Amino acid sequence: MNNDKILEVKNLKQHFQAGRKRIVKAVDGVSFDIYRGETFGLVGESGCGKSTTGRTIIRLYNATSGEVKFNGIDVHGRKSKKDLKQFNRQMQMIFQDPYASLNPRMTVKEIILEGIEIHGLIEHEAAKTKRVEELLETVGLNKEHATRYPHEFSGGQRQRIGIARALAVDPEFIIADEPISALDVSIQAQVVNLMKELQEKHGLTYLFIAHDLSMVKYISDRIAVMYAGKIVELADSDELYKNPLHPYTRSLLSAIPLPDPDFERTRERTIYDPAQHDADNAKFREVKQGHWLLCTEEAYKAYQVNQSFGPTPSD
Amino acid sequence: MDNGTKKYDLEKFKRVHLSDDANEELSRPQLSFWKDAWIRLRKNTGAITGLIVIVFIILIAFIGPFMNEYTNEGANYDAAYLPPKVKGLEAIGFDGIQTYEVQGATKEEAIERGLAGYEIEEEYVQDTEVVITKEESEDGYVTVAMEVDIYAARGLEDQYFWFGTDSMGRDLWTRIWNGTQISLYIGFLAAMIDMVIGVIYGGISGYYGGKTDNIMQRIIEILSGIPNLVVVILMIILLEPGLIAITIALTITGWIGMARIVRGQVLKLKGQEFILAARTLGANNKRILMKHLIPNVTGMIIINTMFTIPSAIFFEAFLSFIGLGLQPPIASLGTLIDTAFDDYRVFPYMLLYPAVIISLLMIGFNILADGLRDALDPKMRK
Amino acid sequence: MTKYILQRLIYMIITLFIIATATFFLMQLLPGSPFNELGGKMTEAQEQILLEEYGLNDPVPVQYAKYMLGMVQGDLGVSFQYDNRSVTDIILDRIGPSAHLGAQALIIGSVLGIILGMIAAIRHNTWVDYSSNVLAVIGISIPSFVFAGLLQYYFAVQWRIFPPSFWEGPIYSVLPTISLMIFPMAICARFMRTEMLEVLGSDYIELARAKGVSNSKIMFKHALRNALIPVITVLGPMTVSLMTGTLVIEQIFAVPGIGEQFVRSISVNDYPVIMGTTMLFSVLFILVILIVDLLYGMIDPRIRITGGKD
Amino acid sequence: MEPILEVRHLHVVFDTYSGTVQAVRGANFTLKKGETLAIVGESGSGKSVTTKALMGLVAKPAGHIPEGEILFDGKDLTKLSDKEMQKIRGKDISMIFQDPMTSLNPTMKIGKQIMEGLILHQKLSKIEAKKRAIELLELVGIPDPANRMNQYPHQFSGGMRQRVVIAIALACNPKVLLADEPTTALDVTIQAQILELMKEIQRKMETSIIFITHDLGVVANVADRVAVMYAGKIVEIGTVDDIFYNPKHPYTWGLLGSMPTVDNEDEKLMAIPGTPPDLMNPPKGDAFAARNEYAMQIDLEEEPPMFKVSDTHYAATWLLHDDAPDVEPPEAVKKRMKGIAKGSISAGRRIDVE
Repeated sequence: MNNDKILEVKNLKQHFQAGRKRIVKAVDGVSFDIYRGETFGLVGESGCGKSTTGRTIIRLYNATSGEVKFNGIDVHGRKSKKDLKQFNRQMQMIFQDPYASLNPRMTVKEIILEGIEIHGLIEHEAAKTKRVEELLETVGLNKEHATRYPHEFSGGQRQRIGIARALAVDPEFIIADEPISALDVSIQAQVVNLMKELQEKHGLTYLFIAHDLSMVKYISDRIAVMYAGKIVELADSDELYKNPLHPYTRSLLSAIPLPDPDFERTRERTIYDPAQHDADNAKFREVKQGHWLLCTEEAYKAYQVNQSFGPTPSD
Repeated sequence: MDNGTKKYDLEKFKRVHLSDDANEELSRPQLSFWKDAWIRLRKNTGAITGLIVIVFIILIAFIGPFMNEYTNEGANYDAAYLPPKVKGLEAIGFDGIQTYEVQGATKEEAIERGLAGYEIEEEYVQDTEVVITKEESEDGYVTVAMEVDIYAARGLEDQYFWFGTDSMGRDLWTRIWNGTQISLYIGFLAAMIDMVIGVIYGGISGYYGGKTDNIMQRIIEILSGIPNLVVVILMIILLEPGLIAITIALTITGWIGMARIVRGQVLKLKGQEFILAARTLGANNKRILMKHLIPNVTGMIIINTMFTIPSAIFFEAFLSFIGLGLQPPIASLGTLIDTAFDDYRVFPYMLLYPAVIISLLMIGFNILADGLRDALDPKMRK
Repeated sequence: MTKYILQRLIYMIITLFIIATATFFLMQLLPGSPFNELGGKMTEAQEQILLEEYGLNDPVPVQYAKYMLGMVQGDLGVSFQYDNRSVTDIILDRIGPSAHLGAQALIIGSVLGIILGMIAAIRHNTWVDYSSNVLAVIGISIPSFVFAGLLQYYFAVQWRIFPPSFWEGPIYSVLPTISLMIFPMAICARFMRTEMLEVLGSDYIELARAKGVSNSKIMFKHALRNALIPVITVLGPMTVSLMTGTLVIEQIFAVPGIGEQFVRSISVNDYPVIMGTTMLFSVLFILVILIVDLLYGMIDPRIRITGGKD
Repeated sequence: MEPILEVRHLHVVFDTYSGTVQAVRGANFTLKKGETLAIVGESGSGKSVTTKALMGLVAKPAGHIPEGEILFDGKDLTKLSDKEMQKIRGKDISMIFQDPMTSLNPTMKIGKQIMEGLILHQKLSKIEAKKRAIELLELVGIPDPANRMNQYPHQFSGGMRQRVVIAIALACNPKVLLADEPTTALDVTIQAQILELMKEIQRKMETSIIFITHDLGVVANVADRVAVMYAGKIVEIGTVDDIFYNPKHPYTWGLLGSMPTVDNEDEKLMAIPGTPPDLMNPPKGDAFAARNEYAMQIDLEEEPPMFKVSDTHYAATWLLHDDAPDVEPPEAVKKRMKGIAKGSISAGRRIDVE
């Protein structure tokens, strides 16, 4: 792993006004860095704020507070139109719902060309057509599909069109917001394989948001687990699976059913009770090289004393 | 169960190589949204009938007045109250025969009084029939239906008023089609204004959201608390009845429905992932509006406009009917119906034709709008 | 809930205030003196006396204050048309037949419409459904005065089954009621059908079927209530259509109701009566909308919690 | 174990706007007493339609069953009238739906929704039914059941609603429970709770369950036997161990291979290429042929029969024919078959469990 940070998120908060007095803290002080070329997984259950985090990073929402630095430049700071355009080219997004993420009134060609046109990347019509055909081929579709409309494609095919649209502007960093959760298993593998392939070929960096832990584990280098607007644990994916420290992470891991009957017969589930630890005094600390945990001072000290432990029953 | 014992040609167990993208073929033919919608609409017999009826009425509304030599204006009292007469269609009722119901102590007296009252020579009476006998009636009079060749009685044998004439002897065919033009004009104009104001208002309210939306919504809430009828009546009293007054009155609250629909659609679309995708690509407001929002709202706008047209036509007719509508000499279907009501019991044809045309027009627009809703509404797509 | 009602009441008051103010200033804007058109020849002095009598010589703000105060107390001014009769009096005199006719048409129309819509939904895509659809389109499309004219011509003039006009007993209400109820019936039928189809396709109806509940029970215990919720929203606009309906229907059938009075007042420019009736319509309309919203909350438990729908 | 439900050669078709869809094209399986049979397949494979057919809930007149038998209790359910089916539904066979957010009547109190079936089938009085309903809510783990009875669905969370739906399904102690993706709409932790609940209830009540899902993890967790469905047919059926440790059908291989295991990070997932066939015009021969890298000439011409692998295990693929070339499953699947069976995974969770 190199130390070239492509994205730095510091204490990002996103609060929404819900009703006159209630404020929903969808994202409540989240910090993490993403290194160039890696896949960073962000997991959590529905409503934990993972999608909001992704959307805030790409400026679909204005952050309530906190800082997002992309290539060292603050994304949410005051920026000129030109800088913003540059940013929009470098960071792209793949969406969850293959049915809602493509404009039903545009042809595949128009959809893919949208970014190219906005940024004026290609002038000539013939070159544009060629580029669309290339991109379609890259994502495994026929070039004859360029004149078709989205409703003529299956879910997996649409998701690939969405990927082609993101790729069209040659981004460095792609936020994938639950890109496979609406797809069938066999189609999920197609999309994941494609994403991996593209990462190698184009040197992409991914922020992969999902609730499916096994797929996240498969695709990610590092994983952050989110719960109720906060990241509770962040580590290399192997480390996180082998040595989960936060009780929520453990309960989450223990809940995924694996396609292995023998294993399932003996599985036991750990139940997470948010009341069992002192959330108010918990801070995000690095308890071990590269392994971050939301914990109290005492718990932190306990980890420092006993570095070699597996999971501890404390917290 | 087969356990693999049955014998087949071994050749058949050779592996075949299937092309990699064989499965990426799209079996359905290529269809744009509008083409698809048109195909759906075409399959809807009702909607197509509605469309044909509307087109037909619009065509005759413009050609009709030139189809005979009569004009819209100018009184000719000799030709007043003539029933429809069409060359060649005499057999099916377009024979210019007027039926009067007259009363008298006896049948003969009734006829006599009728002839005197309507100033008709006896020779033109073609048939008489007692409809209510003395015994049946409450007041002791005989009621007689008297059929008169009124064209001949007035010395107008060579004239053919296809839809008859009114109290001033004006040709109703010409007047009805001119009236249809006016009604259509009001319907389309009201719909256009509704559309422009409603779409802009709803679009702004939905797209900008937040405080703007909040204030705009409160305004709508208050406006929609005021009954349409009240506003229209107040406006017309203020502006003096007339074409402009009616149009303004119709549009002053008419746009609210459209604004609500557009706002709802825009709000829904705004959060859709394809709009978010455009924003992450760096699309500016103009592009999102022109390329993403408007094309996706158009269907709903068309549907709603199609419903606005008949209701505007109806509302104008209604206003004319209660005396707040167009003032003579301009006539719309509504004013024609209104005047016809004065003596439609004797001259039912005066009511019949404008009533049929306005009804056909309304039915046509309504079923066409229904059909369009089925064809354009994404919810109906399966 | 209470907060919600209070909020709605405040909206109502604002709306009424706006309408009242608008009507007042409209009256101010109207050209000339109101007596020009009435008496024909009137001397300057006579006119002055009348203007004084009607309080029309006061400064505008004073008139406005008087008008609004009167309005609050139910005093809607004095008619120009009938000497010294107060508008409130005229309205009270006329409201009976209109209310009778309106209620009859609304109740029969909506009940028949709902039943028709339900049957159409149950027999979806059969001739029953198609003919009820045709009926609904015709009912929505044909203007009420055309329909009333036809009814009157055939049932009263030609076949003499019902009396053609006037208001002298229940039999006299038959034709006007039918003419008036056709539109609400058609609207209800069409809405009910759409909603019912949607509800019948929902998961919870499937679950009820999976429980083994019989079709009729599914219809009445599970589907009806859920389908009615959206149908209630058309009740408001429907009442308004009844109001516009009464104007023409009462005139055609010579029913001595508010609508007939209203049309007559328009033809002689009796502004106080026009304004008074307008205010009455506004109040009624606003009340109906409020009642509809409250009904909504009563039928749909999801709304009670939040105290508002959105 | 004796069979409680037998499905023979079941066909279900739907007439749509653009043509006739053959949703189920000859499904055969039996459900034994007290077991859980999982039916796996992608969306559109006909698995949900099959359960609808079992319940007699195929939407008429668009959908109908032109062929096949569903034998339950000595009766062919496809031949029963709607009235007769009503007596079986909810009493002998009941169902749990996928989306708990939409499967409860929003305007009816929870208690009433549970009591309805009890009053209908068991002829209980209102008071008895109420008592029983409270017991049921307790059984499915809803705290404070007496008060919750008087609440409406919107006052419950998704997981709690699914418990209510389960309570409704269990109300009359059904012999067969059909669960159509009952956990798909839920978060993993809630899913785990619901699955545990269902297993516990099955132990207590000895219900036979047909569990529809597309998640092989869930299958491994709940199923005794598994039927793999593709394009309206069952292509492989066997015990859960047969299917996971000795799969024979290339489609099953694909399904298994497309899920990541904990230690296959560096390998590509085995994606099944292409998309499922259009059931309006199902292909000739084996419906899976076009996506099958082991396809043979015969796959394009003739539908494969069910070949017997063992007494419990059958698969419909020409690869099992004597004359077919020997084909090894792909490496990823082989590794999984062995690796998983030996429990060699090194996941942290194992440590947890130990």
